[in-house]
Amino acid sequence: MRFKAMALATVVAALAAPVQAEVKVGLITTLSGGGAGLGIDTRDGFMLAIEQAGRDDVEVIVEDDQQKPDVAVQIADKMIQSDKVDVLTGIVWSNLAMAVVPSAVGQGLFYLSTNAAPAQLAGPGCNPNYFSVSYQNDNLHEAAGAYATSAGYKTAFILAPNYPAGKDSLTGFKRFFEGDLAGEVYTQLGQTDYAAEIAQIRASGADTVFFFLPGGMGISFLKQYADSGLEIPVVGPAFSFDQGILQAIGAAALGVKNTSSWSKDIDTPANAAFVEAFSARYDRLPSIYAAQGYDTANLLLSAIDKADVNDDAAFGAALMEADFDSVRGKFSFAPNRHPIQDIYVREVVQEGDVFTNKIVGTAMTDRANEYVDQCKM
Amino acid sequence: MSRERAFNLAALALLVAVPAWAQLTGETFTITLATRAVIFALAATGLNIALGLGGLVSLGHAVFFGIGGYAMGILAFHAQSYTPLTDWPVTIPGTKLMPVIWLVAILVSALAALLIGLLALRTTGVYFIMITLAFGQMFYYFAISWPAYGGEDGMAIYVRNGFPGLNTLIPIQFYGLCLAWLLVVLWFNARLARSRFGLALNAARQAPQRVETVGLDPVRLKLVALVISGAVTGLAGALFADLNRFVSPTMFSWQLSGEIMVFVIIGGVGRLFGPVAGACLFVALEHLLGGITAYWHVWLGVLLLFIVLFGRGGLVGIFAGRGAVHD
Amino acid sequence: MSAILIAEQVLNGLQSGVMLFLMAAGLTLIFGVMGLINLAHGSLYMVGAFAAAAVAAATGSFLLALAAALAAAALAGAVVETVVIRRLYDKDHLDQVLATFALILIFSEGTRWIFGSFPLFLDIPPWLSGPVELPGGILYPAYRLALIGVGLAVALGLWLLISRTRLGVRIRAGENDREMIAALGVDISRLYTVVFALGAGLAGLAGALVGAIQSVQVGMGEPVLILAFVVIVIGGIGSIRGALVGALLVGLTDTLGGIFLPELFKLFTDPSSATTIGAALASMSIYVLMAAILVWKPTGLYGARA
Amino acid sequence: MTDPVLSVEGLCKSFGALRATDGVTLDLRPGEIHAIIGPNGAGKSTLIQQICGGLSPDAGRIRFLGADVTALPVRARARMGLARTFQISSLAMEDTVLQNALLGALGAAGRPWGFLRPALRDAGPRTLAEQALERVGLGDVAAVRTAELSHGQRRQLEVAVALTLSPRAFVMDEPMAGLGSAGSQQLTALLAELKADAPVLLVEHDMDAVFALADRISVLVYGQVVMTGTVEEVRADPRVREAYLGDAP
Repeated sequence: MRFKAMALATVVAALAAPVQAEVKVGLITTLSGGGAGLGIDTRDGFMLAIEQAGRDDVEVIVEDDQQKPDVAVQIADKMIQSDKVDVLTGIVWSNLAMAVVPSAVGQGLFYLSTNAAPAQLAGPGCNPNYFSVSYQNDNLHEAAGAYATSAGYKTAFILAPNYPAGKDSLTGFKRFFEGDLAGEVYTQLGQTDYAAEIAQIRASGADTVFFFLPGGMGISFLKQYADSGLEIPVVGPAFSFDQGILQAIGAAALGVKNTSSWSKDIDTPANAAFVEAFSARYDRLPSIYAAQGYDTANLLLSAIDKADVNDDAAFGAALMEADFDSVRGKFSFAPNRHPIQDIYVREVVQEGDVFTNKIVGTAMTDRANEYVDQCKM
Repeated sequence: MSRERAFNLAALALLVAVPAWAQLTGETFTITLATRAVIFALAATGLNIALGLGGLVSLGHAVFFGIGGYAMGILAFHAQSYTPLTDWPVTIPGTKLMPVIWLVAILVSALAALLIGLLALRTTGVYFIMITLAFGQMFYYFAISWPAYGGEDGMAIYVRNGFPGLNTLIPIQFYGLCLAWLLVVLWFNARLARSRFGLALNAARQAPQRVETVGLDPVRLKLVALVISGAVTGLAGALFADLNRFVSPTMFSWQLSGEIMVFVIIGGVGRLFGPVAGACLFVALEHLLGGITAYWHVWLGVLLLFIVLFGRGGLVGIFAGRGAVHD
Repeated sequence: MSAILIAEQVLNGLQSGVMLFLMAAGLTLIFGVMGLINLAHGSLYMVGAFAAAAVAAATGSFLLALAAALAAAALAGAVVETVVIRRLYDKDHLDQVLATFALILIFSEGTRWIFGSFPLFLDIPPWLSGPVELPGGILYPAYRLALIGVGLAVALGLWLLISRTRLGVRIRAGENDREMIAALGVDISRLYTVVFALGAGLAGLAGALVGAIQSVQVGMGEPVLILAFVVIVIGGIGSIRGALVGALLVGLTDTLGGIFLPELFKLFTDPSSATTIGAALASMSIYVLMAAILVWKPTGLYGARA
Repeated sequence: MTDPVLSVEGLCKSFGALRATDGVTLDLRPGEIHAIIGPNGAGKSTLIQQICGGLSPDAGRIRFLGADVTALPVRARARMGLARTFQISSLAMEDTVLQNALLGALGAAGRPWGFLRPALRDAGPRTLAEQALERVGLGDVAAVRTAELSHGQRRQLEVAVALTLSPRAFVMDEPMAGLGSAGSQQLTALLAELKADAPVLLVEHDMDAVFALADRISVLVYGQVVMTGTVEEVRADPRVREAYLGDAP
């Protein structure tokens, strides 16, 4: 599948870019299987920005990784060896990113992450050619911990799937939660029934429940939690409250607090324009993945205007400037090339027939990440 | 059977010619694809020993593939982080040497096959299918939730492991290694099928009662077949991990077990070159159809149905006709 | 750990067990009568859940949605049986595995083609939402109690169907001797279609019932399918009674293992690694159970033949 | 009188309420053909299964070559020289006739663990297999696939496989079943020669063959041996006529 940004090269772009080398971008993301919704949003957000820019010096090649690490590696090999791309982007999942990123940046390519940003790549494994435009994986969990503390909760019951991202999430929460833990549970990855955990929560006497259960796991948990009659307030990262899956949870999610680096009601002109353009173009509301894809494309375009992609140092410096209008408002890079940004607290609300999120506060301001000092570039 | 031999020779010629052409024209990615196909062919050839000769319908061969992969991953991980595997009773360091990794992959997957076989071969038929499937899931969940080696995230190995005298980072050289292994195993497989063991195993598949009444133990024959089969598939797993420079629990997934079986069936069960033809066709389809539609699995499913329902003998059968499997 | 918590967890294990039974019963029936191993059974589970979600969205009625799930899955089963499955009865298990694996590919990607990649919404009806108080002060969701009830009712219904009706007589005859039922003048191919559709309908019903408290998405059937395999291997392939016992064993082991293993390890090591190790072992517990039962009885608890 | 090669004492086997074998006692002496006859459902197949080790009896003992083999598995009895042929041919149909015979020779040699050398190049077993095929008259079709053999030829191959085991006793389960009269005459001649190699326990429906071959006959009815005797004794016995030939006046 190939999209070529059609439209005319604008005069502005032509003036701003003294070096007009064609830039090839490889977008690897999940377009089939259970996780396809996330990848489709990433792609659509990214392509929206490219289309809006309307330039013909950027070619984007899109391929489906089927959410399988070995397929992602194979596609990356193809894009590098056969298509000769300059920049890779688009991977949703941390385990796929870990399979592709180290080897790609090792071969001198740029990788811009639209979502996954595991700790390994922020700390000792950081690289001048690797930029996370989304967040550092721990950020939203840390924000949930900070929020739970500021909301005055004293004891928390926390749960996540038993895999590395799940453990990172609980670690992130605990880093900023100052109360006590009433329970800490690792569930099976892909688990669909949470009756046992809910019973433990009921027996634990906690003030609040923090959970990180992405995708279908979160849908199942929230539906079952709502039905259990438990009134303990729940908080989680944005992944389980994404636009794509909120409709599948329905009223069970109403009122739940979640932390996010983006929300469709962030009050900036850039965000309003993005939400409107995305809704008009694709006939649905954008998700955080779409927003991050959109920002990534705009960051890339801003750097292309300033430097030659073949000049690693100059192009890296141009990216570091983050000279683009982020839909998240404030946006800059920490030294380890991960964002410094605000993390918001949102609440799930109903607008007409549609379930969506509304910002109710800011959990962390200008948060960078825990690994800056471990990164030696 | 000369037509089958002609087919085999043609397949061999392609395995040499296509990457050579790709090398000359600079189509490096075609070599990577061919390497993938050859490794899958090796894994499927392993399964074909159990399935084609022994009649063991194992839906858990990804276990061995994954074990081979993790043998590579764990050894290379310790080598690249300069930590020993264990300090007690003696210090065992990691390694980045392919021959050592291969040996470990073969031995460990053979051991796993022995243990699984001891349990699973207590049963036959449909029980055997389901038990191997369940063992696969058991390893899969273990790999996901055991934290020491990356869990669900898997492990990235930054530089491909080395082989004395070669630069394995150059695609065509690594391809050569994989092809050499495939040829060695195919040769072994051809000999095995005609050996005393092959004869007895073949009979154990067709008439287990008969084997027993001549004083042989069909279960023991099948156990040995499963061990050999698992070892070959484990070797393929180690090579696959080196191709991707990455291992993860998906190498244990039951879909992969299904796919390995698909290679064998599309190509032709019990045919020497069946798994090779099947794996090559699968990789080609994945590449070509995957480029046309994101829903290519539907068409793969339809193709598979047609082969099962109407094309007994798979690709090799279609080209070379039915005819004796052994001659 | 309080007695109430333990009682609640036992109920949870029971509930997941009876839902597994709905899946396993169809699988084991189809194997018993036709000798067919059907990997695509999980796809029929998914079909039921999607049909229920679609009908619930259109009509707002949960009961209609359940009926639709049953009907859609049974219909899909009947169609698949007529077009594909009946060509597989004479073939060996290998061909059956491959063909039904192909069906999974077609069903999964086909469903995604039709319904898109996002999970669908399906909720429990208002009249079953919320918890009820049981004797002893246990608060337990009404819907889950209803699931236990439905599962047991289906088990009873199946038993009556097989022991008391003409269809049941034919099914039993089919399990014992295929030539005999042909001699009795029963239209075998129709019997097979009916049995397959019955199994498919049960899977679809399970998909819809469980879908209401879980996520309705592509690929939801395969994890359940593998659990159902474990169930019928434990119970003995072809035995409905075995399926029931096996399903309850697996449901209870899975639920209680996940709770008690981490607690057990907390006696030996620090809480954080105890939860990790406990969870890792809990995810393997049902397979260990299966292996143990097979060492003891290679054809399962109630299995007569391999 | 010499010791029997094979003896069965008080053998019992029930399936639920059905007593398939009910206290059977019989023996097989060197150099004889001992036939077991009886109506359908008399328990002949169950008896054979127990003698060869496929089923374990509820009570009773089986002795072979002086040793108690009641608890031994099929293959252990086979290795001792108990050679069995099946009622329904049980051969590797995709393999050649020679390969099938060779399987027996390999079993007799005890070790099938050769992985690289072609089995056909093992001179010892191959000679043994070829001799056995010659003896049953299948020397010409050694290279033919077993599936292509006629029914009668498959019967002969069953015997050939048994011969490669250097048997100390044959147990034959209805070798004549499904054969035409020409076929049975040919096989009858072959069996008559075989008892020079080792005694034969013969379960057979074909009465012409039984009366032509047997030195002794045991009559099995409802799991019990009604009588054992020579051909003449059996022919003359009214109980046999009643039980077995049924409608006789």
